[in-house]
Amino acid sequence: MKKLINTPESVLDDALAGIAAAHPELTVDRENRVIHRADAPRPGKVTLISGGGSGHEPLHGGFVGPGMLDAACPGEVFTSPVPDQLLAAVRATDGGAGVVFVVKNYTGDVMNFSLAAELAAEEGIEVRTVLVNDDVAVEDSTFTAGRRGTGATVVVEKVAGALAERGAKAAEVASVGERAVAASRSFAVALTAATVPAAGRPGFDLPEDEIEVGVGIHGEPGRRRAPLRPARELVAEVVDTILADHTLSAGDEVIALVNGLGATPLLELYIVYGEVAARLAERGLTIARNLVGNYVTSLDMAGFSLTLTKADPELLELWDAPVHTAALRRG
Amino acid sequence: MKKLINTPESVLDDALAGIAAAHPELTVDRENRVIHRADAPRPGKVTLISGGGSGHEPLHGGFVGPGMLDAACPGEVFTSPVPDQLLAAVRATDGGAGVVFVVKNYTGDVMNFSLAAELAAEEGIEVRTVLVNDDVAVEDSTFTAGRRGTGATVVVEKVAGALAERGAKAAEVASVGERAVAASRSFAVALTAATVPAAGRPGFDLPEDEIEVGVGIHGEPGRRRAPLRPARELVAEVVDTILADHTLSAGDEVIALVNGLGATPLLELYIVYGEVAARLAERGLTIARNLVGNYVTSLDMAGFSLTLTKADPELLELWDAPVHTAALRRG
Amino acid sequence: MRNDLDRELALAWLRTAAAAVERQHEELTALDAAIGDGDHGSNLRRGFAAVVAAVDALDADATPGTVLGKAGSTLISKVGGASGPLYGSALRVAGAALPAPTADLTALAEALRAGLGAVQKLGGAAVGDKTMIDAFEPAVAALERAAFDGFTLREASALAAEAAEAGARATIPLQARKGRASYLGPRSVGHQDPGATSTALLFRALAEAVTA
Amino acid sequence: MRNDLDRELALAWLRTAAAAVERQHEELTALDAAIGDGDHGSNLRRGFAAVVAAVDALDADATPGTVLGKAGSTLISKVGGASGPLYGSALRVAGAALPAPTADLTALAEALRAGLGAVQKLGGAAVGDKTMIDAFEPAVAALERAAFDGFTLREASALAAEAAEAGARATIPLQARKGRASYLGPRSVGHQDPGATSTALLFRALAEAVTA
Ligand SMILES: Nc1ncnc2c1ncn2[C@@H]1O[C@H](COP(=O)(O)OP(=O)(O)O)[C@@H](O)[C@H]1O
Ligand SMILES: Nc1ncnc2c1ncn2[C@@H]1O[C@H](COP(=O)(O)OP(=O)(O)O)[C@@H](O)[C@H]1O
Ligand SMILES: [Mg+2]
Ligand SMILES: [Mg+2]
Ligand SMILES: [Mg+2]
Ligand SMILES: [Mg+2]
Repeated sequence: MKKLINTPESVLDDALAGIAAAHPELTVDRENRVIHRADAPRPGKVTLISGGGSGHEPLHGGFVGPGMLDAACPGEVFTSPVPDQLLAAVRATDGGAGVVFVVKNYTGDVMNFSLAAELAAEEGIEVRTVLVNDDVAVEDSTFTAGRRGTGATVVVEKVAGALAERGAKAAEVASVGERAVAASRSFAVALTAATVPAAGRPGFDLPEDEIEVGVGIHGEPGRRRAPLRPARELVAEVVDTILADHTLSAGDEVIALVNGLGATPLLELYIVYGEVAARLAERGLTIARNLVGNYVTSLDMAGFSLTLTKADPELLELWDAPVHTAALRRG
Repeated sequence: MKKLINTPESVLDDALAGIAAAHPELTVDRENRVIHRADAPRPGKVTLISGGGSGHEPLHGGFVGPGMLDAACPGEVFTSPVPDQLLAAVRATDGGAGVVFVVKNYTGDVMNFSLAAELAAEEGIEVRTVLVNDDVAVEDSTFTAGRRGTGATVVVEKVAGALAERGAKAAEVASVGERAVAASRSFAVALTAATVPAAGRPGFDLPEDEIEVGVGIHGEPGRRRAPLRPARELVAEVVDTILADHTLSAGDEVIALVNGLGATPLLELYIVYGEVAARLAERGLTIARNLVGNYVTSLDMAGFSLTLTKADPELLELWDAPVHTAALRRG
Repeated sequence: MRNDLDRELALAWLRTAAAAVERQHEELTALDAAIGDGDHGSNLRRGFAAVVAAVDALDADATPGTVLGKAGSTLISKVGGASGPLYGSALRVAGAALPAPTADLTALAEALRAGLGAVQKLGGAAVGDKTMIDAFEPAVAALERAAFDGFTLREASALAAEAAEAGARATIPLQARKGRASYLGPRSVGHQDPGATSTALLFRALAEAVTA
Repeated sequence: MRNDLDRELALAWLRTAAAAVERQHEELTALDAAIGDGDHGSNLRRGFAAVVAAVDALDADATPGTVLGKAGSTLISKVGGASGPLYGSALRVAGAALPAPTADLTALAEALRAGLGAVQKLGGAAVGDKTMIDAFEPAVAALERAAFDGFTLREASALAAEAAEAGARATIPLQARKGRASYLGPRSVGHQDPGATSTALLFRALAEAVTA
């Protein structure tokens, strides 16, 4: 295992030290492992909090700031945060207008966030939860833990964060988040496996000419193994898989996120984006907004995910709203 | 070789197609391979143009926009752009106030940019050149092609771009760029080699427990091979190597860039940044501004570079000035 | 050798478990890397290290229930992931069912049945879903049977450990329906569930602590 | 077989060179990967493919100088990197020195000496710096000697190719002082310079074109 770390055990603490040093505009509570806006709590503003295992940077800490999250709780690598941590984030940022959790749909995340919501309720703080489950690689049935939350998390945090910034009520913030979830689908392809520092070796072995199709963001193998193909063909499969599960028809507009999984150069992501744009154009779909880059990563996994969110005027307006975070800035 | 590409030959054209699709705010001349501001030429504004081999994204195309570059010319992977291409960029963006080239110091880049400057001169357009040579891994002597241009390029393009945006004269723009070069030193460490698409295999073999110290950004091996060590020790060596060559003394302020070489997760870059901040604090140096992320990459190389620019009020003010590009936005 | 669960045995159980996790965390992580996300061993290692520190700090007059409850809340606040809340709730609920200074086999079996119920309520999994339940359920059933048949705690805990180990092995041919392994669909078949494996380890630790 | 350089021979030289580059680009790239950036083969491949297309489009009354000049400007505008301007300028300057419809060996040697001068002026390298100069210089010197000694173009070009090949091989023990390989310091020793290798290939292509 080759990583720029001190020890596998100290990865999160050392990274938090770096985040604290790099971002004086944020407050990093290293004891409780909470990254929050330095100006929190903001009285009267709905508080938007997310969190999840580390290893997906810039998610979620990179999206803390005006116009997006109030706080992020990073867990250990690929491990959801603990309830105490989430409760500390609630306490540090609650402005009395209610709290909305953005939770990626994984058993561990769901349980820890819901335990935290119970603890907050005991303190008289009402918490709403937006569950993100956009990954079409997983069948959404009683035979699974349900669809995973992946790239759409960025969209949800952006639009809900923009609405919260404007002083909307907690129910409205949660509801626009849910709308973004319902409008979003994602699918990912991995060229290499990720190596969890504590595990010390790649999560799976992949021959030089094979890829994993339908992977998540936790280094798990995908639905199936397939031969490596030219970007155009890979993208065609990814786009078609998403569209088969999406309520999009010719003439619709989408927000498209071409997301690198951690070890894929931007040069390749742009190649992928070009193919995505071409394929969607063939289907009569217009990309109204886009992001190309590393936003929801999986440690050192090479590959990409595509997220398509069906756009409407409200979502686009919230998407365009000003945001000032480490990983996303505009306005 | 595992890459998200169509063919090794079409990498640049396919990426340009993606950049064009992703960034409607830019004009991408795919024929001439020039990325320039859509509002070019801007009469009376000094034109700042850079370029270099592809494979270093977001450099340079990601830095085209208000407050930074007017145009970027991407060459083939790791191959400097050709004079015709640079001349096309000059023609597309020249606003009559003079042109400044930002050139990374490599034999090929220097020759191609200087041929282009000659061609521009034949058309009556005066071109000044800022040569970036910040990499202390290379001895600056007659026994080498001189120090390579690496991470400092971002600093130079930022401050020179800010000054040009304000309507400064070409000589002033070039001069602040040169000042930024003189104030900057960089050093890089690679954990893995880069694979040039056309070559199809990594530029060098590196055992699981070894790294290359003092690498450039073109996949070449470094000055020496060394055992992999904890981030803290690696950073200590990198910082000390830079400081040994820098005119910094306790109490000075720096701009620090912790730059990923392409395949290194942000989580690790933050760990590195934390160690850099600690080491510099020990030396009595203050980091006034920082960047942590992938800015000057080397395809799929894992590793990082550190750039330290000695700050002064003018450089900091230009650094903070508004910029609106794909890879750097503020204000 | 004791025939009741008292504070000392509860402490010994947790310490034995922590030592076993420390020894076998790499194996647990490897199982999780195959069909999950490769952190189960490090999750439990971090959790049980914290558990040992937490229960060591308890008063000398703590009941076994307090000890297990403290272990449960420590796991909840230190582990994260799926296993943290699940094991944490199991121990918390089990602990709450053991208020007396000592508990006999029947009381222990009942408390662990309640703990199992907490896992089922929180995670919604049933036997056969390829989770820790597949080891937990047969282990508790074995304790209950042994209590009914009048076995000693020593015999009962050995039977429970065997039942848990058999249950863990029996997850190999199953296709996962809960947790991360369910994402793999048919590809989850052929691997032993990490949580079921750690559950077996925890029941083996109980048997060892009883014997020691 | 010709004893003068005319348009046909100039075209044949470039086509032979392009075919050789096409055959050996992987080898050139591998040499460049060892001490440079792994693109020399693809640079020349892209360049010579464009050269063949460009010179094929020239008028039938083009002089050999026009052909070589066109090849040079094409390399400059298509290759990039160090080798593009260097080979491009060499051919442009050599071409400019060959205005007549045919050139004898002496004129050819003079023209290539001028081309070599352009490379030296642009790149500032001298013999022994481990660059293309190390093959180029001995090849031109061999042509000059052969012209002085009254050799045929066939003999002369064969001697030049051998001299270039020997020069390329002689770069192996050298430490680079110019170009990317210089960044490696002592680690550049033990590798053959890619540019010197391609220069040898170009002189071998001339010898083959003359013989064909
Ligand atoms: N819904 C569930 N009910 C019971 N046990 C579960 C459930 N989901 C997961 N598990 C157990 O948790 C184990 C994984 O734990 P761990 O790796 O620590 O957490 P995570 O899956 O969050 O990474 C699985 O092997 C399985 O036994
Ligand atoms: N200053 C120089 N003078 C002469 N030849 C040079 C010089 N610098 C580099 N070269 C030649 O160029 C070759 C490399 O060409 P190429 O790989 O195409 O360009 P780049 O180095 O820009 O990637 C070297 O092997 C060397 O022979
Ligand atoms: Mg986990
Ligand atoms: Mg090159
Ligand atoms: Mg796990
Ligand atoms: Mg090269």
